[in-house]
Amino acid sequence: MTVVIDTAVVLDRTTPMAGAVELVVSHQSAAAIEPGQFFQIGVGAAHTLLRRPYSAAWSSRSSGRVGFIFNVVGAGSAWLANRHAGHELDLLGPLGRGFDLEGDGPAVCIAGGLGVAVFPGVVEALVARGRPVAMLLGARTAAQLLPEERFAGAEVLVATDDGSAGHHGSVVDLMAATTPSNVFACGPTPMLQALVDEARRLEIPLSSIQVALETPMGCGVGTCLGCAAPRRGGGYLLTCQDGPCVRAERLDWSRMTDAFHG
Amino acid sequence: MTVVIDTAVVLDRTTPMAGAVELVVSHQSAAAIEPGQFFQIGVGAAHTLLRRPYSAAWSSRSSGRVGFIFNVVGAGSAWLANRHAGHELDLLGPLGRGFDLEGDGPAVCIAGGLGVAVFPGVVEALVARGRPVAMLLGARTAAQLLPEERFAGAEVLVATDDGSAGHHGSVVDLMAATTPSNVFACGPTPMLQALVDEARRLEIPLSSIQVALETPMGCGVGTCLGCAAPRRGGGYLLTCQDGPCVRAERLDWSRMTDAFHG
Amino acid sequence: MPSMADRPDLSVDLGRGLRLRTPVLVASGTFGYGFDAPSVDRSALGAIVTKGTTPLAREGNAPTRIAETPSGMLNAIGLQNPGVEHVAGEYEPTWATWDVRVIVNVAGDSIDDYVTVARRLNGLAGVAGLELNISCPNVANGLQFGVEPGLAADLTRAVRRATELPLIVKLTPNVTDIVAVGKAVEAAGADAVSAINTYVGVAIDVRRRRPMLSRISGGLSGPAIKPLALQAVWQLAAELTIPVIGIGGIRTASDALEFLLAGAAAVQLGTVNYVRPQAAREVCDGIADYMRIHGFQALRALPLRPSREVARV
Amino acid sequence: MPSMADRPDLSVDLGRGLRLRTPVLVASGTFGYGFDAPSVDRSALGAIVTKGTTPLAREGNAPTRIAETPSGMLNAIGLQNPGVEHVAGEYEPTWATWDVRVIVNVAGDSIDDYVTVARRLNGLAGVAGLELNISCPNVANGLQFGVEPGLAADLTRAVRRATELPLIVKLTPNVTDIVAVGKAVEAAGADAVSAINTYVGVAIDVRRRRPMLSRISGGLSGPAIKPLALQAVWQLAAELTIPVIGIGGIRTASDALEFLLAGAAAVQLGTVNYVRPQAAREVCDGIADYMRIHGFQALRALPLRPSREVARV
Ligand SMILES: Cc1cc2nc3c(=O)[nH]c(=O)nc-3n(C[C@H](O)[C@H](O)[C@H](O)COP(=O)(O)OP(=O)(O)OC[C@H]3O[C@@H](n4cnc5c(N)ncnc54)[C@H](O)[C@@H]3O)c2cc1C
Ligand SMILES: Cc1cc2nc3c(=O)[nH]c(=O)nc-3n(C[C@H](O)[C@H](O)[C@H](O)COP(=O)(O)OP(=O)(O)OC[C@H]3O[C@@H](n4cnc5c(N)ncnc54)[C@H](O)[C@@H]3O)c2cc1C
Ligand SMILES: Cc1cc2nc3c(=O)[nH]c(=O)nc-3n(C[C@H](O)[C@H](O)[C@H](O)COP(=O)(O)O)c2cc1C
Ligand SMILES: Cc1cc2nc3c(=O)[nH]c(=O)nc-3n(C[C@H](O)[C@H](O)[C@H](O)COP(=O)(O)O)c2cc1C
Ligand code: FES
Ligand code: FES
Repeated sequence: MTVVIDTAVVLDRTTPMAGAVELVVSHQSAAAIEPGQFFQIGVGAAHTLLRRPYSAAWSSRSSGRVGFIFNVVGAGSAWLANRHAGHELDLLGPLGRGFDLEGDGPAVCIAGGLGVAVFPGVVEALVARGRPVAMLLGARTAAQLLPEERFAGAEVLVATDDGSAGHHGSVVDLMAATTPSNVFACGPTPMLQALVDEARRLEIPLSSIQVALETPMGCGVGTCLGCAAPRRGGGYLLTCQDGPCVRAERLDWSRMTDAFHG
Repeated sequence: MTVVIDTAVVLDRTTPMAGAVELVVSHQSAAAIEPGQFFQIGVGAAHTLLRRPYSAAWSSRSSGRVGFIFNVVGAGSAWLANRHAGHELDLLGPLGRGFDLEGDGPAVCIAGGLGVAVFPGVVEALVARGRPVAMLLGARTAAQLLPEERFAGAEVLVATDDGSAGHHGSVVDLMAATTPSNVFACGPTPMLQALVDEARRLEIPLSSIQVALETPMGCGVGTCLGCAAPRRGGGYLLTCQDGPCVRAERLDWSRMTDAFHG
Repeated sequence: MPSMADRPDLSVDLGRGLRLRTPVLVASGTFGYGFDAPSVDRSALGAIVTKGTTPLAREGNAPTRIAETPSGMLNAIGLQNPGVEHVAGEYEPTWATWDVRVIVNVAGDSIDDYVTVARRLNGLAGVAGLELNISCPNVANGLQFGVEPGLAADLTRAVRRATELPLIVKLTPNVTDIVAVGKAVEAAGADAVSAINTYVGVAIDVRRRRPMLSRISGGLSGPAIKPLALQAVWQLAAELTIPVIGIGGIRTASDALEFLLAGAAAVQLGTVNYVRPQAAREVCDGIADYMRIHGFQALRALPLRPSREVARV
Repeated sequence: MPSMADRPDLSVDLGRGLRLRTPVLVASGTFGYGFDAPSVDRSALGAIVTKGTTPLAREGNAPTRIAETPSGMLNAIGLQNPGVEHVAGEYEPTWATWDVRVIVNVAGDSIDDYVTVARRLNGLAGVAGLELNISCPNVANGLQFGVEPGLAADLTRAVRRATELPLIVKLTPNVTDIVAVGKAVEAAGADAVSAINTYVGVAIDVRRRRPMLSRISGGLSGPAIKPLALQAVWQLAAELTIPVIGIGGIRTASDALEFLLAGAAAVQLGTVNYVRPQAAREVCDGIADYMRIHGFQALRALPLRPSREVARV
């Protein structure tokens, strides 16, 4: 895979759900993106330096378009949220390893909060492979749920912290109702940790679970060694190179730290 | 004079002459601005820190509007040039001393390059006082001249480095054709230096010449002491407090350094 | 705006009776003598630290004196100031009428210079304390007072003898071991240290092929240096028992809280005063909000590590 | 694109036969071992400096290893590297086939560590030179090799004896007097010095109330440190006779030219490689354009002050 550094033109800016922004750009490598890969996006905000990593929410081979879904947490995302149609984005990517979509039988996708950003493309690809797909969505409240239509062909189950929609509680609780042959997960590290615990309880093998990791990133290409994640058996994986999508069994969950949440 | 820190809304963005941008904002202190005063404008460009000083090109008591005319020389002005109608500007000002417009008899305004930015308001005020005004404009080439209409009521004389309009040469050469009782000058320091030499030759007393200085500025309000200009008789004036508009006789032209040009 | 009712206690004691209403001070050289700064609400200010003051008036350096760098600025002002007589005669009487306290920053080329200024200001109602800028070169031996623990201690001891005023020694970061200097001035009688002063830097004007500053090098300040200043404060707070005042690159309440969590008893805002004169008010309110949200009653609860003093209790 | 015809001579001689086609190198830790960086045009690179290499493989520090700061970043990677055997066995043979030269950055906890790596790489065709990272703490005495001139000289002398390879000593800026260290390693046989490595800094996660980095402090790099690095290069270039390689915060050709005008013989780009992988090419072209515009035939004409070497002629 050759990494492309390129400017992409913003075609559309929308609000896919409460508190989130979706940017649609046209990009030369749209066709080459694997679901779960990410881009390092240049931001021009005052006092910032590094690019910001964002998953491709979806990409279209035919239209050459890529979508990014994000929320504003700091200076970089605030700057991004101010891009509008016609503006240019500085993209480095696609980067890292996407999800391994091989296999058959029911696939369960589980997203916590903005972790949902990676799934429109994942679900589309799984459905295209003719696999039965369940999309488990967790959010603080109903308004922050990405609409069901974004997951055509999948059965969507919902959980909210405040009970305003679906199950009142953690999205991980919804796992018990599923019988997955593969699980694809993305969300805050504590939620992934909870998923792994629940999987052990439900005797779902960790080898069948793939998680999309989030760590701070310097380069996104394997040169800074800043994105280490604890490897099972010792040492570290590089989230940007060995991931972001890795099998849960490859990680040492007892050493898993969380740079961002909780 | 109380300094106001306020956000002003950009009402209009135009190109008054080749390579320049004019931003029109509505500002609460528009009515309080003296011709020659400046504002410290906040810029959000990556890796920048300080505000950027810009003269009020003109201001309107009735409409509460202020105009700024500038060109792009670096990150801050490039950021400013990207402001459009509806955007907000962070303004600190009005700051410093404007020109002393008292006196009667013919007034000569002389501008080199972007130094012209300060004169629309100055000329308007002088004309309003019923004084005969000559506006001497110097630019590299004809396209970079601010149009005559911007100086209603004044006689406009022009000089260009390439001879594409008016006198072929320095705007300072045009002084010989005038008999000013006051001179108001703004432009690159080398041009001001040349003006002072020419005035001595023409026996125009330096007491009758006011120059608008440009130095690097930290604060714009007298606290950083970064904007020193050599005072006649020793020591320094503060451009932001004692200026930017000062009488040529108050400066030690032999110690005058130029942070920006040549 | 938070209601006064549930406002946490923001007062801080820097020793020898120097009790401030808030931990947010404005740094020397960035607020003049308190007269020129834009008229913003000053009730947030714990104190104003003045421009560096010498026995006699100084003209300062020839231009160019400042240059912007990435998220920072270089300055080589050259201690332009009106001299201690003018300060004592013209400014002090007005300060005495203000409700915000004024700390005079002291500079010089010799121990005598510092002692002269300290003596002249001793006992004046308008002066709440002294801050010694020991980044100045000692003309006697060329070295900066601040880079040599022995020199720094001698200077502190001499000034200590010359005044009853609270004494803050402002450390320079341009050293291998700032803690050694901090310990030396603590032992020599400093009531508090402030850290840090600027880092020596250079900028070159590529177009004109010469250094940007007339003096070639200058002091770097602004957000760029914040992580370096935090390193200094983190180390000093662990090793000293006197209060450490954190300085360097503070723009926001979050920046100030980084210093307070690192162990600073108070903070000073410098360069940000040029950019956002209202910063002190915002930082002060932001600290109060943070304390309320996390349920902290007093500032002394903020440091991530208990201070030596507390530890000894 | 400038035509080759009027392209000025960008080649630079760093001593002991280390002649590079351009003065633009990529800095250790920001380009891996040359295999991972995005595939951009490398013809602009004078050399690739590898990640710090130790005798045995190292896992590196626990996360979190990096944090962004204003116009900068902190890192505490912990010298994660595969060890010199892997480098010599797996990487070197490929390097030998590249047209861009590779300089191996060497690290360790003892003089023996450095000597072991230097011996192992001596005489390998794919290795063009060594750069000693003397910012590492010496486990024997806790101090960094780089903060003590004597220690730095001992280390340099020992490695000098162990290899015929060109030897660059990379200085740490976390010292009172970097020139003293530079002179010491020059006298001990260094062919060149590179300045600077990162500045020690801290960042605090206010929301989670803990340091951002697992190791608390890390090394500051990026545009924020440029003026500090220029100060170091300005001083070193005036006092040393061996070439000085400028490092610190370079983003653009103008930044690189600041270092060359300050007296650097060459420059290294670090953090910018993460942000703009194409930077080296742009910097190289920008330097060529500048030389053409100002009529400079060779790099040695750029410094604002003649180097000691030239001066002595
Ligand atoms: C591989 C990868 C893919 C990602 N994909 C997406 C995506 O599709 N949509 C999306 O909204 N976000 C995504 N993120 C997270 C996103 O990169 C960060 O939210 C963003 O970098 C924050 O930048 P900022 O300047 O706005 O905030 P900063 O100023 O950098 O940080 C502000 C606050 O946000 C926290 N923060 C920083 N990075 C993260 C993070 N990775 N996760 C959670 N909190 C963080 C910081 O700790 C701090 O408290 C992804 C991250 C990675 C590593
Ligand atoms: C009191 C005052 C009033 C001013 N009014 C105007 C105005 O009405 N219109 C206008 O276009 N400019 C005006 N200027 C100049 C303007 O402030 C600068 O051009 C601007 O700050 C440059 O910012 P930057 O970030 O774009 O460039 P920087 O990145 O700061 O600098 C880029 C290049 O521009 C040069 N430069 C920086 N400041 C100046 C300066 N003051 N004059 C000339 N070159 C400079 C630098 O040396 C550098 O080579 C004024 C300056 C002062 C002090
Ligand atoms: C223009 C300028 C002038 C300064 N003058 C002094 C001074 O006279 N005495 C002193 O101790 N510090 C002086 N300082 C240093 C500041 O007080 C402060 O220590 C430094 O700027 C770091 O804080 P900051 O990053 O918030 O600006 C000055 C700083 C600047 C920018
Ligand atoms: C993530 C990271 C890892 C680094 N690793 C090394 C290293 O192993 N050895 C070394 O000598 N310098 C190392 N450095 C320092 C750089 O080589 C360079 O000296 C420093 O980053 C300053 O340059 P810059 O501001 O252009 O990044 C590292 C820097 C970064 C950011
Ligand atoms: S982000 Fe740099 S190695 Fe992964
Ligand atoms: S710009 Fe700060 S004193 Fe004039």
